[in-house]
Amino acid sequence: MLKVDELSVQYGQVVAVRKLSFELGTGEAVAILGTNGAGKTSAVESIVGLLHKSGGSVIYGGTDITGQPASTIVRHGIALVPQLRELFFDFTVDETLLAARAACRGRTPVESDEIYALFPRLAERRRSQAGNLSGGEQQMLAIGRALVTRPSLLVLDELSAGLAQGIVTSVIASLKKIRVSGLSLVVVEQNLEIAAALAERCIVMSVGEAVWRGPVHEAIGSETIRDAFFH
Amino acid sequence: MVEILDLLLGALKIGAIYALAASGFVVIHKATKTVNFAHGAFIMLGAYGAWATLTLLKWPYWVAYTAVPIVVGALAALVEFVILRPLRRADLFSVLIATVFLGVAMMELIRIVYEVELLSVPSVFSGVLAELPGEIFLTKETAWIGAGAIACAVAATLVFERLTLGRGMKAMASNYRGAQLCGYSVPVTYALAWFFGGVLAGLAGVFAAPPMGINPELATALIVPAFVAAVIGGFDSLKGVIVGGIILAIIETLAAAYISSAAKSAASFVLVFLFLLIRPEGLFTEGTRRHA
Amino acid sequence: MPESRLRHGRAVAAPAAAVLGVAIAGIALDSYLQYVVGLCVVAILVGAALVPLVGLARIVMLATGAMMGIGAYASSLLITKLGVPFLAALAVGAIAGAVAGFLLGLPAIRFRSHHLAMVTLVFQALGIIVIREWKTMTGGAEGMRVPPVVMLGYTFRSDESNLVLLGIFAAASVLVITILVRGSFGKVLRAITATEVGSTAFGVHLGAYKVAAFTVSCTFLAIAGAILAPRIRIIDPDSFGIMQSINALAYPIVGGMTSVWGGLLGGGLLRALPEALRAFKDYAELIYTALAVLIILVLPGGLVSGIERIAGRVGAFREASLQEESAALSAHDREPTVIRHDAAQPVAAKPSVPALEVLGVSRSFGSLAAIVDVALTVPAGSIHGLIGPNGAGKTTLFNIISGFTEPDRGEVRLFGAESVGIAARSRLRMGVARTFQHVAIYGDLSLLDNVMIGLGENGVLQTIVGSADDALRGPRYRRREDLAKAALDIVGLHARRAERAGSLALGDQRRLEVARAIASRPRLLLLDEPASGVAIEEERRLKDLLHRLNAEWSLTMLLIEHNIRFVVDCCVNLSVMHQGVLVAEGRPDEVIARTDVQQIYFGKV
Amino acid sequence: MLPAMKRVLTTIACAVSILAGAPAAQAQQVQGVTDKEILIGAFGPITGPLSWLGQGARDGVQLAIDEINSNGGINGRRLRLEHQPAMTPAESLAAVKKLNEQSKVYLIFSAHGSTGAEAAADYFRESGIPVFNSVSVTMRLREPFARNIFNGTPLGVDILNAYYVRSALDRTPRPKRIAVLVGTYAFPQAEWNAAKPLFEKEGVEFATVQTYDLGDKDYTAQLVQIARAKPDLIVAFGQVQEVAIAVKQSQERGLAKTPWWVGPGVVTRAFPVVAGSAAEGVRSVWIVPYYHGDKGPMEKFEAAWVKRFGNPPEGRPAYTDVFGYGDMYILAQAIKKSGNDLSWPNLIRQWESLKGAKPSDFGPWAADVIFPHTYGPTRRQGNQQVTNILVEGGTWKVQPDKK
Repeated sequence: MLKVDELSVQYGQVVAVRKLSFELGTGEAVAILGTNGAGKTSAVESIVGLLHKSGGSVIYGGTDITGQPASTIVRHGIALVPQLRELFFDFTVDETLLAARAACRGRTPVESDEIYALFPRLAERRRSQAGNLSGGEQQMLAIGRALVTRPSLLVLDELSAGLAQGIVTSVIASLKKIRVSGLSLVVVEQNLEIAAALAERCIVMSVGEAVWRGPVHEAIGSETIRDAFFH
Repeated sequence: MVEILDLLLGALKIGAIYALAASGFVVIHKATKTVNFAHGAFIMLGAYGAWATLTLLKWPYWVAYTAVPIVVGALAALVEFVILRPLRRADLFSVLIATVFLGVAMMELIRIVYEVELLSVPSVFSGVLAELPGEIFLTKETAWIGAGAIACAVAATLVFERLTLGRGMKAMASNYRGAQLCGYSVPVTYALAWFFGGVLAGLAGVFAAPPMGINPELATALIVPAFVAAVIGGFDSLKGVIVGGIILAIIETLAAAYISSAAKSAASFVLVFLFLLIRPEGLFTEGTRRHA
Repeated sequence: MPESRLRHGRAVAAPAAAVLGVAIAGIALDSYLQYVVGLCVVAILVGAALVPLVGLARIVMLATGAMMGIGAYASSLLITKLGVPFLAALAVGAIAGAVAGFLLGLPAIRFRSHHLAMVTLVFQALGIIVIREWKTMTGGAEGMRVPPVVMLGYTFRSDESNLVLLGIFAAASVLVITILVRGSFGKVLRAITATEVGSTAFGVHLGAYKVAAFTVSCTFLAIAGAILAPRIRIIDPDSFGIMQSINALAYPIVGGMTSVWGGLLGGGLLRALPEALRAFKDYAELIYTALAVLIILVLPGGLVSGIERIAGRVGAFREASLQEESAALSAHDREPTVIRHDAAQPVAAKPSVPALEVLGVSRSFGSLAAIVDVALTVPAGSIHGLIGPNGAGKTTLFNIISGFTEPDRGEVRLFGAESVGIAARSRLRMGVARTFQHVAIYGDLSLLDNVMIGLGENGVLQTIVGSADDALRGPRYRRREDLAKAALDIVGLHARRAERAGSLALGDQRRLEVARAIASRPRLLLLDEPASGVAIEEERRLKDLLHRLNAEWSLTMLLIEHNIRFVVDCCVNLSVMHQGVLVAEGRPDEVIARTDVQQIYFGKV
Repeated sequence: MLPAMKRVLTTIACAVSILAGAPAAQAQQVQGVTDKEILIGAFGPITGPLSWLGQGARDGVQLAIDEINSNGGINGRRLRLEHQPAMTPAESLAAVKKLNEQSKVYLIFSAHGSTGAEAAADYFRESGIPVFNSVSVTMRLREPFARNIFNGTPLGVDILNAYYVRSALDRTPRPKRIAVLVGTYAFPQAEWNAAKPLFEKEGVEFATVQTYDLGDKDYTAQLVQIARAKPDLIVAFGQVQEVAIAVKQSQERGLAKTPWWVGPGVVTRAFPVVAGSAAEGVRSVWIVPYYHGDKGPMEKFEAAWVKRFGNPPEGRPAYTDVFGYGDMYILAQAIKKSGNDLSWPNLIRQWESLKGAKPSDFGPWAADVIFPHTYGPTRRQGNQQVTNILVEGGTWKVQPDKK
């Protein structure tokens, strides 16, 4: 359902992503691995339209969404949980979830209560401003905000960054719950454990290029990965 | 005492207009981070619109109050879409100067069409609503403008803060990447914000026309107070700006009454400076920004 | 090299010469045009005067009118009421402007963007009110008459004489402005606009420079007012009102903000335009404003950029680089020369005293504890690495050491001296220099200028005084130039020294940052992800560079990296951070072999 | 850098020469005069806040010139008007220089108010070109005496203010305590500074003096202060833009019963419209014999105006149209009397010889909308008459001046 073909992203002279191609079927989950500066974030942000693509094409559900702005792409059912969360700090949790409904043209949005059922911690803080939430709660809100749009593909960028192990595991648990509804995932990670928990296949990136593809569990043993990580 | 009350009544009428003028100014700044120096000109257009509908076309007042703001709003959206959007890629300075010159251009355009020193339209309601002790007259005009303009400003606040229509602008103001991820398109939201701000400007113009008279200088007469009110209330706070507008009018009036008209403008500017020093974020702060 | 000195001499003199030229050319015209050209010359001066403040310091100045008013009224009153000779009165007017500018500048330390603009607007309004209300002195709103200029017994009545007078004073002022803009003062202002942290790290006091920019610009605005007054014969508050200020703000924006030429062009043309549009009668004003908007629309960089585009030229200093271009191409890829010993005298750091001691430092932001009770010691002469996944707290620790963040608790000793509480801009003097994770170079400046700012010596008075020397390639400049060249030589960018830093590839930019950091011969070098995002071969060059610096200067380094292999190859010692705490320390290969470290990356496997 | 510099130099030079046009330096006996035509220069504000003032004067003059030309011109010569826009003092000086030195006009018709005209005053004196001031009341065009500067319908503040005081106090019972409302900008300040001593000489007591700024929209504070002072009369100096609103607001501030006297700057159509019922009975002075819409000459003039310029925009023709029209005919007579010796000295001599000149003296078609003008060797003030005027039934009505 998602077909990324020779995607390239460039800032000035710096090539962040070079000719990245991969496909993803309905209900599948793929992890994009690599250290900082490997180009993972640039890749996914250009896929969802936040970054300008300097080359390649992205087809989703049969429609070519290359070059469309993020606001349009999210309506096609691709939702991003960005690395820096990009929350509205002056919005309450409730407001934030309501705000995301704008992305559901034609689809019925997921009700806030369902999100709260998924993340009970958010329910407790529903009246407080996003800016005052803890790191973990902010991450849950970011995921919740993405889920409201009833996406068919959810992109998670650095889910684990700066979060305590406990929170990460609970978040992963909730994510696994919703996977069953046939939701596809793209998981951008440094941490193989988390990648393994959420995805079957993985793409390892290094300096903007895909250097290894295969099942995550194989990746964990592999030398290539060590190199990719330890360069 | 009686005198103070009388002064406050007068200040209320003007303050309400300031508040409405400033709220449009703030909406535009909040959502698009543009300081719109042409806002006064939009208000002026609203006032001339009122004159055109009431005196030229002889249409009833409610038309002026509904049609004119929409037209001005559309114009504002057009300006954003055609002129400012391309400029934004350049830099903040160009946009700022562009709005300044746009304002002057609109004033000149009007001046070419109407060569009279001053136009006027009758008040919606004339006569005295109530005579208070000590020969103080609460005219219907004062009541209508005081109540009406503030009501509109408050309504605007609610639209912006509560309704879906406003939520996009508010989200865009808060985090434009996040807003896009929620399906809000940047150009559309910006144009919408300018439309909304323009509608408020038009309304302010229609309200201001009867008591203030109509001439191009109305633009300059209202942009400065709008700016000052915005500083007092907090550049991004709609509630704040309403209070700010009224406070400003009160201070001006008292200063003019008990010192001199020179003190009137001086007082308002000193007020600005004090606020910048003591409370640069304005009366109300919106959103505690923290980066985790 | 005298040839280049001559060239720079010309470049500095050109704008002033142009102004004088316009004035002289004006003499050939009839009296009306002489008068108009006179007004244009003043506008030209105003435009140029605003370049440091609006163009370089990026401040929305709305008090231009009031500042000119201060100059005009101060000088005119001295002449009419006290019979002070013109030159003296002019000087006092200028000083009045400088003082007013200084005072108006003080808030700039605290306020930014439209708040600062508002402050200038307040100043403008109050200034006019004072002039208007102080009737006994200023004649209030009815204005005051100004006698023609008298100098050395000669009265400047005719339009020719006035034009020459205006031309001379304007040219002289423009000359000074050009020197400041092209000299070290202007360069630092550009540096600040490019990156505030990147400037602070090299001893730039941001506030001081903003105040200085106000003072400089307002001095010349006052001069403009003072020479304008006797020309228009009657000065009234309206002539210095807010509209005047707004129009003036448009001068540098329409002309082109960052070069004196922009100010000149914008001022001259915008002032001439209304006269040229007289034919349009009632529509003149409308057309004028419309044209202004149009220019802003089609020429974002202002007229200057437009002209440059047409002429296929690219900015003043890059012209200078053309000569070196050929050399650059050949020399570009050659390996950097070995560090000459005369270039570097190894710093004798007492080996007993560690270069860096971090003792029990903690820091949290809101509810998030960024680093918790971190202790770390880097012996002099060592290269110490610090790794850890995102959000581990590396950058926080780094900022605490370099003085950009205050710790909540704990001590940081640099070469034995307690450093907590010492401003970041003073760290360079303690022998500590840094690079930045997101390259913080001064994109608009040449590589050479980048490194020269890296030398420190960026006190605001220093640079103002040094500007002439700098703009004219004087001895001080050449001394600093040699040091900077040496540093560029070390990183292998010497041949490209004249190019625009912003035009470099990322890898080169990172090496430029190193050059800038080592130019002042620091004892401790803090490197924040120097290898992130750079290609493999760049990475190798960088690694060799660090090793050589360490070996030959015994330069101590603290190195944050994600690129683990790079760190492992570089470092003597390696620490690992995770969720704000130091979890491991030791010899690099041993450290990364540890399972607990690997788990941080791979999770439990 | 040098080539760049040259380019900039030439650019600026071009700009300058463009706005120069080609300086027409063809010498002749008298500048601006050919056998066919006489070139008349005029300057005044036609954009900006004072545009209504300058446009009026310009169109009034144009109307008169058209009438004169369509009736054969003056001694066979047609008149041509060149008007230069000018707002600020700087622009005014530029405008008159352009007229005299570039366009080489025969004389200058000054259609600008206080500071504008003042800025040009010195230049008028130095250059010696004949000047006819048809708008400004400033003394700087009147003192010191200059042979070449004539003043038409508007009187100098010196004479005018004597009338002000008389007109203001001319009611029974005679006001003793007056409140003053005066603008802080140039023109009302000039009026007030001149009137103040005269009021004091009349033994009037100032109950309170309130000021306002140009373009103020709210007068609550001033009016409350005035109400507190309980004056017998309120005297207001300024423009209709401000005073009209002040008068309107005075009612709600409990000043409904206190009479107003306003400076002539307020006497425009807009005043009764804006101030509404509050305008009734407000008095002022007026320096032409009729008001807009009056029967007789004014009707004739306004018909001609509409015929020439089409349906007038709100508020036109304004009083400056009337001044310009009437004064242009006075000027025409001076030129006519000069016959074929149009040298400046002769023109000035002939001009001085005008006695009781009315527009209709030039041609029966002209409308006598102004008072007769009389000049003399030492007299440069053509009009000497003033009348009272007051608002009645929603419009201004001229009152015969009862001396």
